[in-house]
Amino acid sequence: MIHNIPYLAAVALAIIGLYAVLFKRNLIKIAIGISILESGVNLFLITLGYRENAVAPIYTNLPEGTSIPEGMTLPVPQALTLTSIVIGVAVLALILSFAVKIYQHYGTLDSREVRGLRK
Amino acid sequence: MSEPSKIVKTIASIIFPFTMVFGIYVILHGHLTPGGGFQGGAIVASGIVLLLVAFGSAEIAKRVKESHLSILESAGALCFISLAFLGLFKTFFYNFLAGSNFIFGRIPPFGSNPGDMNTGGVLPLMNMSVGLKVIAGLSAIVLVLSLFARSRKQKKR
Amino acid sequence: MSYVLLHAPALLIAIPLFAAFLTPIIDRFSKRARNIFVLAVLIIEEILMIIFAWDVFTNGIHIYTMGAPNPTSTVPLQSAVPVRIVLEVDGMSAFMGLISTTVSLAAGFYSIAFVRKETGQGRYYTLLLLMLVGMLGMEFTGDMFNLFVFFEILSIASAALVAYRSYYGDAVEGAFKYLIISSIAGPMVLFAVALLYGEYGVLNIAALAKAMNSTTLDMIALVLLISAFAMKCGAVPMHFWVPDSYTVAPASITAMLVVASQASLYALFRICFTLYGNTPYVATSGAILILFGLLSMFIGVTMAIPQKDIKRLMSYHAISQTGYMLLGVGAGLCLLGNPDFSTYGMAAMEGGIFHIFNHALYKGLLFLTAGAIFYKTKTRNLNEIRGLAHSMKFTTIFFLIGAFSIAGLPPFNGFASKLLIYESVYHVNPILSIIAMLVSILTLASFMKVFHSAFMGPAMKDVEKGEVPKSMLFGMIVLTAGIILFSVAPGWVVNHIVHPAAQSLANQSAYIQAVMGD
Amino acid sequence: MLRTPGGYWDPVIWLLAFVVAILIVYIIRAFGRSDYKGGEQTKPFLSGMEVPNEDALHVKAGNIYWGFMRALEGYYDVLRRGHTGIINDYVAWFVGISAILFVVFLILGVI
Repeated sequence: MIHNIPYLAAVALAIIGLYAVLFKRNLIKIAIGISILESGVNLFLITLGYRENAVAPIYTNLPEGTSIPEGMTLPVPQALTLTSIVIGVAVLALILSFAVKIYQHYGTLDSREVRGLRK
Repeated sequence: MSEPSKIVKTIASIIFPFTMVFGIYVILHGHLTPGGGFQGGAIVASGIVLLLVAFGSAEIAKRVKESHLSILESAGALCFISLAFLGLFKTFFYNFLAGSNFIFGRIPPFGSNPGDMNTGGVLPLMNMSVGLKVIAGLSAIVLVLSLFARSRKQKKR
Repeated sequence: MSYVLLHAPALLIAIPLFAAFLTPIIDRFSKRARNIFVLAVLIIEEILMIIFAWDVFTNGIHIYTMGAPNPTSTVPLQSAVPVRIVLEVDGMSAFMGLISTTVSLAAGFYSIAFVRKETGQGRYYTLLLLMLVGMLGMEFTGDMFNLFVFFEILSIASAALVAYRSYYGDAVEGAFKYLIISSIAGPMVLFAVALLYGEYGVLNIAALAKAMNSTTLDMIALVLLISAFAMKCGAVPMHFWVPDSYTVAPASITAMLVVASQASLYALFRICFTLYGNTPYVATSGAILILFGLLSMFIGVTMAIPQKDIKRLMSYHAISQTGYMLLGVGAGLCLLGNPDFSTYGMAAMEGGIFHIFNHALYKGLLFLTAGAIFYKTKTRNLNEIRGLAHSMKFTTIFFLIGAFSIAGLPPFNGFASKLLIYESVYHVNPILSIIAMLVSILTLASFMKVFHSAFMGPAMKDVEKGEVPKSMLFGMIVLTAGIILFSVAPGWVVNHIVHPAAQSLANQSAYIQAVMGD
Repeated sequence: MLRTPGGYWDPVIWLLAFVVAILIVYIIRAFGRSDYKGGEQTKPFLSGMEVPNEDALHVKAGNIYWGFMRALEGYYDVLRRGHTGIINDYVAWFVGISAILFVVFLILGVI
């Protein structure tokens, strides 16, 4: 049971993020929701690569007596997570700059009023 | 918004060099320890954000131009892709420096070791170029966003 | 030559990536040099892609392993599975690559005059090239995670370009909606990739397809992948972002966005056919694609009829035409493994895939003509424009060719692909082909509305006379030439380009064998 | 020539047929009186009322297919209500469709 907690946390984070995107009307809060959703997926990826009592998969100053590679965590999910974080940073920066521009043009951040394109 | 107090400015000036050194350490040792181009670049950029908070975006924008940062960013990306192109005599992204006894060319020992800077082939070089790109890119993002907010405030007045 | 062909998959992605970051540096010295540089890169891409695609169509799948001592050594010595980053180009990938490079070439030429008066053109061309990188990457990759990475590169570059004219409030709004939608779809794709990785420990599509054993987790991953990519290709009822972002983007970018959506469509097909090709979910996913296709066709076209904004009208047609592709290929997916597949299933897939290329050509052309109208009149509202045929003769001709082609009037290429779809889908269910024909008629009706209100009638008084600049005309000529070529020789095109693509999509074992060896 | 499951399609033959049809039309036209130059009969006729100028005759885009839209008013009302333009709704549709697909696959997987 205790091993499943990270997975539950990942799903909980994803659901919180989706909740924010679905029900919060403020564009900044939507951006926060997307960020939380991404964190949930990142946590899920990291958890996939975890082994109990394992060390980081780096040879520099590896503790003596570590069995290679069984005593190490999987490096691939960590690389994937890092890539996903980088993409997340870019997306978040772009969303926030759009939000600033929208506020300049519309004078509001309410998603119900930002719909000049309807019809 | 009132001007940050003298304490903030002094502490920021003291911490800034340490942030720089730590960030550059993380970039340079990316192939040996946890970290690498993106992480180190983010640390350096956070140092620049610290200055931005302490001294205000107008002060920073006078010294660092956004256009210069974007040139730096392109240069970092170009270095990265050029390194990938240099491996093209075998395959794209081929690590042509590893094991060549040239710069970063030593073969690392298998298993636990104290760490040797002179290994990794093109990886440290790629880390550096990614670090350059991330420093420039993240700083430019923060700078532009803060200038955005400032220009709005002026319009309101 | 063989050296270039060997490295072509990597070069096709790397050259525009390199050029994208070189563009802002050249831009500092000379605007003219930058334009010539970007066009040169796009032309090189087009030529390289044609040569490479021809090789793929005749000689089969190309494999490229990044960073390996040898491009074809996919599986390392000590390992049983591919651990390196593998590019895998089969007929379908090459076909999609051909579409992407052709439309980017047209959009590149068109942009020269179209954005001449804007600021920040260096960034515009950087992002244009990055869009090409994202599309080609999505189409060439043989790796689930890189599919996600290129998907996100494509989304970010497109969103930034949609907001290019950010002095219009609605441009930023459209870009914001596009970006939120893609950044919801992105983590969902990543979640599915993580589920597959957690289960099988590999990311390579071929290795995953070989190991696939249809557990509940695989089913969840399939659901997430289908819904995310269906949303990004604009299938009804997840199409709401399409009109919003297509309308406000600069016209050249809208033409690119059509192809970007088709890259997601390609990912959808690749996942259904190759990744989940031998699971029991095939027939169900085929039925779902057909359902998406029907909804998209009908709701897309009926929403297009009352529109007053010319580009919004055309973007609803983009949704509607995507429905044809989903219908044709979905019918093929339904029949996969059936004895009927070799006759009707294959024809349905050929129709759907042929329609992808046709759609990119004529919809790209129509969006470019809409941009030409906007360039002259500074409005997209159909109520305010009329009589443009008096001064813009070439644009009128291009518009008519595009409109006849999208409506499926003989002898244009739209008719050839629609004919294949009508005939073959009729054997799945006659209702499907009746609806497809009805949608075609409604398409013609709504384009006659555009033609009547924009080009017919007395000339506008406050619009300067004359045709749009030459570079814009040349961009349209590139696409028109493609339409005419495909119209005159549909049989040759289907036999030599479309058939290998459909064949490679249906042939899952060849895709796996190319990477895994045995 | 494109072979389809039920037949074939060749644009060249179609174009030839088109040219032949145009030739026939031209021949029939040639039977007409060549000295006819138009007059009262070629003018627009509006139930005897005065014909307005060209600008007013042009039908605007908003008025084309007015009857079609009027006839399908209920259908268009439903569609218009769906297109709210709120970003939250766009995401809600995505989540809803994912849930429906999940249920569909679950049911078909059990059977």
